[in-house]
Amino acid sequence: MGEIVRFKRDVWGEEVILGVSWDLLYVVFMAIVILLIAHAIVMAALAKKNLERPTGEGRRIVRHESIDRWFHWLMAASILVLIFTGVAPIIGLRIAWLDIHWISGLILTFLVIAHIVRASFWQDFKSMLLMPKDFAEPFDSARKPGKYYFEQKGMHWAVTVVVLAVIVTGVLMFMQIDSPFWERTNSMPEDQLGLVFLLHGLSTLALVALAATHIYFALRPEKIFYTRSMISGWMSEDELAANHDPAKWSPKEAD
Amino acid sequence: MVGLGIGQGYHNAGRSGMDGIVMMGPDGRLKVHNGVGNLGTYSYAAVSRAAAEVLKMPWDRVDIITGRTDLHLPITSPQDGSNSIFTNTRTFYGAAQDMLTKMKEIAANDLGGAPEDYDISNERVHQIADDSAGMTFGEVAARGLELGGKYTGEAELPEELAEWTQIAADRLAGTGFMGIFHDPRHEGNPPGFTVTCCEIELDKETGKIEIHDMISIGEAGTIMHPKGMDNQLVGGAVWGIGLSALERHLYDPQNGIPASTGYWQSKVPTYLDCPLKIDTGWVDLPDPENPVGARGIGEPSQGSVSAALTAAITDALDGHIFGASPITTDMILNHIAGTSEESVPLAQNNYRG
Amino acid sequence: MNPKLTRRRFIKGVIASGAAATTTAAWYSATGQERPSGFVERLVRINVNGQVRNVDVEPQETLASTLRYKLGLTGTKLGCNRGECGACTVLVNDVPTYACSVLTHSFKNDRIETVEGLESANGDLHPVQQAFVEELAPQCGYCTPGQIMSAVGLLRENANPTRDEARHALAGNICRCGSYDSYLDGVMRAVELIG
Amino acid sequence: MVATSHDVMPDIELYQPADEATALDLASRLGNEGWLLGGGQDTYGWLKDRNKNPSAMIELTQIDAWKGITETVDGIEIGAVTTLTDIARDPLIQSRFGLLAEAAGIVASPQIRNVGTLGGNLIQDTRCWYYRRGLDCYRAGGNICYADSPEGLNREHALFGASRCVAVTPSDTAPALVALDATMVISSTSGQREIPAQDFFVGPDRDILNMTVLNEGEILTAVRIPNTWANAEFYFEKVADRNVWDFALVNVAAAFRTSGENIEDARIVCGAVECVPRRLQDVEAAIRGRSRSDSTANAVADMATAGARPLNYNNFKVPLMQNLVKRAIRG
Repeated sequence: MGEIVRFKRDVWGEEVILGVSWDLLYVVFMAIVILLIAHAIVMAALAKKNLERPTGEGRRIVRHESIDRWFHWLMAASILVLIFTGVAPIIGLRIAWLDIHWISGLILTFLVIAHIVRASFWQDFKSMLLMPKDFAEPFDSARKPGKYYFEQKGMHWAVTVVVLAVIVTGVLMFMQIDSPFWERTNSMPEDQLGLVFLLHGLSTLALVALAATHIYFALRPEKIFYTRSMISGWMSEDELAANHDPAKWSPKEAD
Repeated sequence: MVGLGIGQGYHNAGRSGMDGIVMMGPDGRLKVHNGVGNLGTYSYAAVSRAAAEVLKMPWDRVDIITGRTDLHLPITSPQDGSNSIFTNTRTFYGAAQDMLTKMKEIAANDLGGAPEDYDISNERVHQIADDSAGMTFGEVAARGLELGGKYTGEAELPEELAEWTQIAADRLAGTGFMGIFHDPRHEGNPPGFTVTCCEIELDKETGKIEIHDMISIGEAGTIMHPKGMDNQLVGGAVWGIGLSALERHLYDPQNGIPASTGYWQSKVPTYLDCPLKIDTGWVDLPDPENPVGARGIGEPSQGSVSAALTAAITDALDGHIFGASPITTDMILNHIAGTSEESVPLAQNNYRG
Repeated sequence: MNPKLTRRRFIKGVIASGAAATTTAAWYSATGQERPSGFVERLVRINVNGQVRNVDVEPQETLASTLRYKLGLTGTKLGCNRGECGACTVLVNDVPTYACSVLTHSFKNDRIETVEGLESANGDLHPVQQAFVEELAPQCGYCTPGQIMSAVGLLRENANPTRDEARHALAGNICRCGSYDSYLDGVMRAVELIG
Repeated sequence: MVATSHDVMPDIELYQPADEATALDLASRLGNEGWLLGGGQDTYGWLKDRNKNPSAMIELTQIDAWKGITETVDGIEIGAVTTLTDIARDPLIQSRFGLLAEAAGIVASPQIRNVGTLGGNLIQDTRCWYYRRGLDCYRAGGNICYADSPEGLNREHALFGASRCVAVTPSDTAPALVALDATMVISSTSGQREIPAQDFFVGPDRDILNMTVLNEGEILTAVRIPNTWANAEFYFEKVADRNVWDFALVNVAAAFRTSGENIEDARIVCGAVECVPRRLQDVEAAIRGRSRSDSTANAVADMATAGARPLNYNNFKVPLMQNLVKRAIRG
């Protein structure tokens, strides 16, 4: 494994940060793949035969409103596009990626801001809050969560932090290139710019890991009904009863 | 578009206060101890010529002692500022005059009469009345060596000799018949002038200029070395072309780093940027301040060519004056297109940027 | 003062003895090692001015370096060392070439000529050299060897060039003294001298 | 890094493969550590300045198979290590593809043309002076462009296709080959591929580190020119500061097929206005069926530079490019 941070010389020959070493991209990618495969093997080994899964039949209740699903998938799409267009030149794919990248970045920024505003004032913000008592949840099989269980909340907040970091650094980087809105000014000193690149790179690495993990869990057989609920909006009462505590979350019935 | 331009160049072209030494041995050859460097202008030879003229010596009987300080050279002016010819012909003329005076003294002493009764010709000192009564230069030099004293530099050196010349004279003392001279400071400022006329063709579509015709005439007193004079005028012309049309000297205003490094950015004119032939000429009018009438001509040519070329570009563009040089393709095209691009940062030879 | 012990001769002597020492040392280090195919051997024979010379040439060495510092042929000048001035021009198989911007190893089978090789055996200058002297073409003289080599290259290819053809052939040589006119006069005079 | 000028070459290995297989093997084995050497006229400056630091050079000029000009069934093939002088003076190229002869004959200086190769001229790196200085800009793998900023000296830079980097193609032969619809033959240990000249060059939007599609281990071995444009009416002009050495401020290479008075078909390509040779397809389409005259030229002048985004100091390239295109059309 090489270095983590790459350095360069600025105009005056001073060493400044250039950005993250993209060797780490392969490291992170391999590490997450190994972890997830390991998880899959362990889960398969632990799995009890003929385990009754909650059925998707019966009455349906609403888990995600349509607008929330749109938000989710648009954000997912823009993040995947951002990851792909950002990573493509690093792994040697010759595509004109930059315009797609910053346009996706602007879309993501807009969506995230809208989501924050909506979640803060119109949605049940508390349902996503990670409380100290939630930390006991994974160790106590008797405790059932409200709308989101501990890992989901954890994932959400990890993604929140990383996406916000990516957005803030991305916007700063965007200001350094020519765009339809302004001409670039080279106004940021090179050492600060390098730091921005470094943070953007590090959060990209984290985002790659989180996205892979998120997709993996979304596809796990015992969790796939959550994915279905993110597509069609509903989950069954059976599924609700098996995984959630109705006292903490009482969704309305689906139409 | 054809453009015509006339430019004038001036530079003060001469100093004083330097020293000259000439030596002669029994072989009768004149040795000019000469500290003038050779930048390719051949002025070390041209200024030595003044001594030869005074003594009416054929040029192939003259040795120029030059190139190394351990050859005991007198102080001479640095070879800059168009001054070599004026400054150093004065010193070598003076040194040769000193030698001539001493020759006549020796002849008068040995052959009778007064020094004024003697003249020189064909490397002999002889009586004006009877030119068979005389001595060859070699004999005079040999006699001078016998006599010693002021004739060989062992006594009666001129006052105010520079320390450097003193050392050279000390080392040379007694080794030959010596003529030595200190040039007093003179008043005034001898000028070197050139005038250049040129005709260019300016391509309004590409902003390129082509010099069809260029003639530079110099006024530098008596011309000592016609080929050297020609080289000065032509060489200056190439510099002038660079100054007016090509050589931008830039710093990157963003970072302060020099931006004209390497010949690919510091654009010295090439064969194909200069006219096929640059014509030259000179007035050849003796200068009263100088014993052989000569003045320097190094710098003026750059100025006149640069001015003439700039004027020709202005003429081709119906009188537009850029106020900055060099006037490069981009400036010409922007002017024609009416683009208001700030040209100053890219043309910093004007000392404004 | 011994006229034979001039400064130039002294420098050349130093260069020659240094070259001899490094050559001997390198003979042992450069031989007997296994190298992938296509790898160059350091000890080469090159044909310079009609003489075949054994030289120890580093793989990355430019022809100008070899000529000047290994063979003592300092007539080939280094100006910019970037192929932007022409002072280092030599002839390779009669073709003018920037010696600063080619590798010696590229020319193991070629005929290299420098300004030192132009003089005839009896000491007569080459017509181009003679013409340049007569026209007093050089000023400071630094670019002159390159100008001469370009002119010689031209005259071997075209014995009767026009002034304009000469100008184009010499175009790859800069003269900061601005002696272009005199050099062209020199080339035209050389044409006459060769007759 | 601020360039430190050195007079001597760095310590670096040299390979002189004598045949194609060895060369391709070396290129693939050395990858980015190996520097492919044609005439080397754009190489040694980089190396002496320590601004590019490969560990070995692979000299391709000893390989006879990649040298020379041969007539093929439907055109000619030029080996990539043929010198520019050979191309400029070749009777076949002069008579049939005078455009290329003219372009090759105006590159740099006579001595550089005597040694420099066609392949080298095509894949030489850009002349952006910040980049050449060895600064770690985008093109050198950094995260900043010094040329495109309010105070950057960008007189020689791009009008079109800028994407972070604003460098332009420095080649004179590249526009000519695009105009002649040439094909680039690229070899590697895994075989040979052919790429149209037009697609051979890539802009910074697709690859900011390289100017061509050549991958690690690949060698441009030949250029094939089909007879499509043989003996057409050609126009080439290069405008540079000096008439020797300097790189084009703008150059134009054009080929016209006329019948009677009218243009049947045309290809017009400009260099030094974009990172790749810029083909003016709109102009080509617009002049079809019209005469090679002032009026045609004037009618399409604006079209030639449509979409240009001049930087601070290269506004002059807009009229210059228009004028050169007009001249090409006027003939």
